[in-house]
Amino acid sequence: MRNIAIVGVGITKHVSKRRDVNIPEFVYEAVKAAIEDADIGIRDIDALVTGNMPGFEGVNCPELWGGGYWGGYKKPMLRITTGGSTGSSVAQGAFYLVASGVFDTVLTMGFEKQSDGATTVGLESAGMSDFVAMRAYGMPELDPAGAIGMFVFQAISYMARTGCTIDYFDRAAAMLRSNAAKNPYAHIQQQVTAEDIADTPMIAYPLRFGHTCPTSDGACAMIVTTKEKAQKMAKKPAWVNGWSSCAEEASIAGLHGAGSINIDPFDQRGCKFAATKAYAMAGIKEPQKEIHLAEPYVPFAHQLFLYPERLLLFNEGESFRQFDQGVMHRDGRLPICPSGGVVSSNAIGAAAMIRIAECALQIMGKAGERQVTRDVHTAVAHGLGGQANFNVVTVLGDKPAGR
Amino acid sequence: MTAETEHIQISGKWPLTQYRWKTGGVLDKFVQGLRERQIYGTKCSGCGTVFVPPSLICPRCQSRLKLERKENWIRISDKGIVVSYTISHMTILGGLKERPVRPIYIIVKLDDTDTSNMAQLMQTEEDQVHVGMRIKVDWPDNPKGALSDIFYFKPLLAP
Amino acid sequence: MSSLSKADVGEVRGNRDAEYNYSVGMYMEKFFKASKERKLLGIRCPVCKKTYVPPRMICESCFAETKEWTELQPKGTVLTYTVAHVNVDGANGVLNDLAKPEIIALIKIAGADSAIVHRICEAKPDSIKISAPVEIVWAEETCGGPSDIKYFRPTK
Amino acid sequence: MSRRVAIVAYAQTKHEPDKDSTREFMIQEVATGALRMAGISKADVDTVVNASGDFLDGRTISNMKTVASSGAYLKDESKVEMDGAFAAFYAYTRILTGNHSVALVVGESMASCYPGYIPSILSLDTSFDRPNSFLHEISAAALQATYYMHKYGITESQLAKVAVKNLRNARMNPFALRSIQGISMSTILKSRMLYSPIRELCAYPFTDGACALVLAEESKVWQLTDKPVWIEGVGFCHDSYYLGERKLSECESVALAAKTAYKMAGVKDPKRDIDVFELHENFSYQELMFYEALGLCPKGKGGETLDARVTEVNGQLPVNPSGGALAANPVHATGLIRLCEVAMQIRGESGKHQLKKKVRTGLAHGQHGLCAQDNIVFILRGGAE
Repeated sequence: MRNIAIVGVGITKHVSKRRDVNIPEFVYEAVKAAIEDADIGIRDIDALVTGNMPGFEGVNCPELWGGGYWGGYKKPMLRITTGGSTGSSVAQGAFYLVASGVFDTVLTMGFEKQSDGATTVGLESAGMSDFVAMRAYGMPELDPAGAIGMFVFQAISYMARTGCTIDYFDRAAAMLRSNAAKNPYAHIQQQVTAEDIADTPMIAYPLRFGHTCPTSDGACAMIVTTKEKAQKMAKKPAWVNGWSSCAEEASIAGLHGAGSINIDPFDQRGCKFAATKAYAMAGIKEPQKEIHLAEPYVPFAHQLFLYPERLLLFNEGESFRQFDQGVMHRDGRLPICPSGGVVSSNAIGAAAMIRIAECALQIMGKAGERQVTRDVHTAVAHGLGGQANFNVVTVLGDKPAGR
Repeated sequence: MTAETEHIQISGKWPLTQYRWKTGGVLDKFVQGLRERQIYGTKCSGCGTVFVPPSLICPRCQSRLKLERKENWIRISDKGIVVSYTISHMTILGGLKERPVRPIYIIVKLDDTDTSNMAQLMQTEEDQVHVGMRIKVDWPDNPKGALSDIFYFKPLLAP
Repeated sequence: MSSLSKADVGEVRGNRDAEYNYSVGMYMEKFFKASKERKLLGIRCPVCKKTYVPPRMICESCFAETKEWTELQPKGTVLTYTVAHVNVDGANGVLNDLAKPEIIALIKIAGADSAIVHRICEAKPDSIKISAPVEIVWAEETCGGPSDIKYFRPTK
Repeated sequence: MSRRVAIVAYAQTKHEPDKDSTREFMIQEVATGALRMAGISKADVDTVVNASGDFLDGRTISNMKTVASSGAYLKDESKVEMDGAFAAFYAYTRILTGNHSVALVVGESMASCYPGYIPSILSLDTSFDRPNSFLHEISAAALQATYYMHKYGITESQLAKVAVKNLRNARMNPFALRSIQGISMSTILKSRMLYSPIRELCAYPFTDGACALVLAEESKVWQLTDKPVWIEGVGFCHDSYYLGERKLSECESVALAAKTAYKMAGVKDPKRDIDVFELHENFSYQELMFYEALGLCPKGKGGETLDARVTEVNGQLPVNPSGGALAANPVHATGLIRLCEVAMQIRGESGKHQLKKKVRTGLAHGQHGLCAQDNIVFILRGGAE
């Protein structure tokens, strides 16, 4: 296993509609930015790994049409897709391709151009086959309000199991949105207070509009390479020292209406499994002490507390109690989502890769206005996909792990 | 080419109505039982996991449930607990709008099963519903033998 | 071992199509604005000087952004062709027999280095040969979209 | 790469036009079948790589609900939305890093459940090719076939002869979908003309089917099989979407993929060093172009190579003894089936379509996209060492 590092990152400004570009042109913007950030030429790229959730744009395998726009002409190109966690699964594809020794330098990109499709169409088609199967057996019409319908149960369970209350979600969303205000790539960039969030209409108790993510057009690209090349390319590469992912049964509704053994999407055992393996691979024994920054996948405010605990950074039920002491803020001991997180910008295929890219930028000291106060030697990124049943964890550091 | 946006766009569609899915039809037997208010779970003889509604494949053993064997159809009580819930304020079908009546959707786990699924809780005030609440199927007067027979639950007063 | 009896297959069908509105991008918008005026636009790569039609942002082989627009003659030559005896039903993807065979060709546009796939009419199927000269027949009413090019026909 | 990886077990379904089964049953059948051949179970698998497609399954996240059937529950799982051979490559790299020792790769699709050629039409450029609706899998292939035949004088009967060879071979392959009695040139030449020069029997059949492979790291291999099939070389490549940009008379991305695979595997002369070829020919003309791209004959000599009976089952360079994609083409599984068929030949387990000659090294090829736009080539080698 070879040491690998991220040496270049490109992220587009997330917006609700980029009607001035088609899909290949849009993703090219992130690719161009990543290549310039790594200061390399396209000839230095040995392979591409790409992915998105095509149901949202209505173009099957868009890299067949767009690959040439992204530097893939006459190069090896791999396509990986795993739902919301696609961006992180694509990135891990790049990590495997370089760490295995098959390729030296890989360009990887995740994206979604949701404005080309109706916003809920991708989500609807995720459950359509189960929904029509259950309807065939007399299941009543059901409208759990899209993705929120699944994650809202996490929020209720978290409140019941830990004593957390809804005002913490308001404060979490206010912190994340205010972080996003300093992030030039974020979709929603307004400095807001918890009171502003509390005033937004309730969609499904306990989640308000202010607690939920937008649907964005966004793309992210990264350059991953070997130790030898990374040290030539970047002053301070972001070393990718550990990664793993874990699949569980889809929560709430199994196949064609079957009962699911993923009884409560609050448990997220898969996240704990993946985190444990990723930390072990990175040589991290006590994540609560050794991790300095985290970018969990937080499309909904309550997840700012749930996932850091599932990433073993806090004991269960303790993360929200430490929130008021500012532990998770940009100037805190363990900044969480200094980028503003998925609740501020959500282009499905890019979101989970951006978590990794943001950790890399913080480690490289290239996060500009949103660079956190403390020194960041190690960081953990997390992607979530499917019906809360794919957890993908990546551990980065400012030094290569001992191999 | 719509005029209201200054950019040209071309419409297209993903004809999902042209897709079929083969389900294996396991719910046939399940819904027949509901007509007599009988809930049957399917058991994996490998690891003992009981699925309600029935599953055909056990994720723990990666095995097909042996549903030709009677002993793998387990009679399940109609009592259970609220694993989690939500009070739905808005609907998104046909555009986001406030609901006149707020349904309580729940994740329900029936006693002696190892799975959960979604349902709706009736006859309960918004401040009454809580995690762990004991509930019971609110059977219709004459069940039709359909999933709607066990979609509605009500509080279980006597334990 | 895995087969079911016909009755147990339990088929269900999708209940709604997913609708999309694809943004075509600035390059194709300029192309369509020109085709509305019955003009054919291509764009040239500054590195290898290849001219692409329809125009696109990137020259794949050079990985360079194309820059120089150029108006092209609405004609070209048949690079290759096929005689279609069936077509694909756009709704359900099944092959339907055609009453009369149609000609589909890959047409290299004069003055350009790329080719477009389009239909050839006003020609008997067996009369079409590779490298035959053809010209664009514009739609009676152009609207600034793909239908502006109605078809190609052999140049007299 | 010091570490070596081998195929230790495999399984295929019987490929059919409209299987009385479900997608999940097919996955479960081939996955557990392959594990059983290796004498192991789900507990021994470190990682699962699925190959399936959202636009074939009609479901966003087509692997979300195949966790149970593919044995990915509480495992490190991922999905490659390309032909299964690309998924096998990804599983191979996962093992090479040392993170995983045993990988399960499963590829499947059910053509009886998706609307024919629509999924490939939905991959086209949305501003010109798709609204014009002239371009799709068959018309694109027909345009390339016409160009190739014109340039090198390849005849329609040579295209038909490829189909005769492969569909006769398919008679000996119990997994094949097409198993046509008394195949002859006239059977092919009488089949329905779709887009000239492509006739129905010279194009792949819509198929329900699945295939699974178990890959293992060298230290684990000998506990799982006594006939390992080593992955000695692999290369893959993406070509331009625009037909006008491609050299239409050649398959450049096949040649580039093969060059990498040959270099890795130490293949100097493919005509001498490789004993069997399983190619993913969606259309019969493609097989002739693949002969040339793989270096089995000079450019334009694909037809002559076929006429010289070199690629027959008893020829010097047997191609597709299984019948190839013309015999069965479950998208996402077909490339895995090619790997599986080469492994079977090397292990001497191909039954009625086992080659008479000793097979030690084989080439397996997979394609993805219009007109073999993306291609992957594997070199597999048996052997005790």
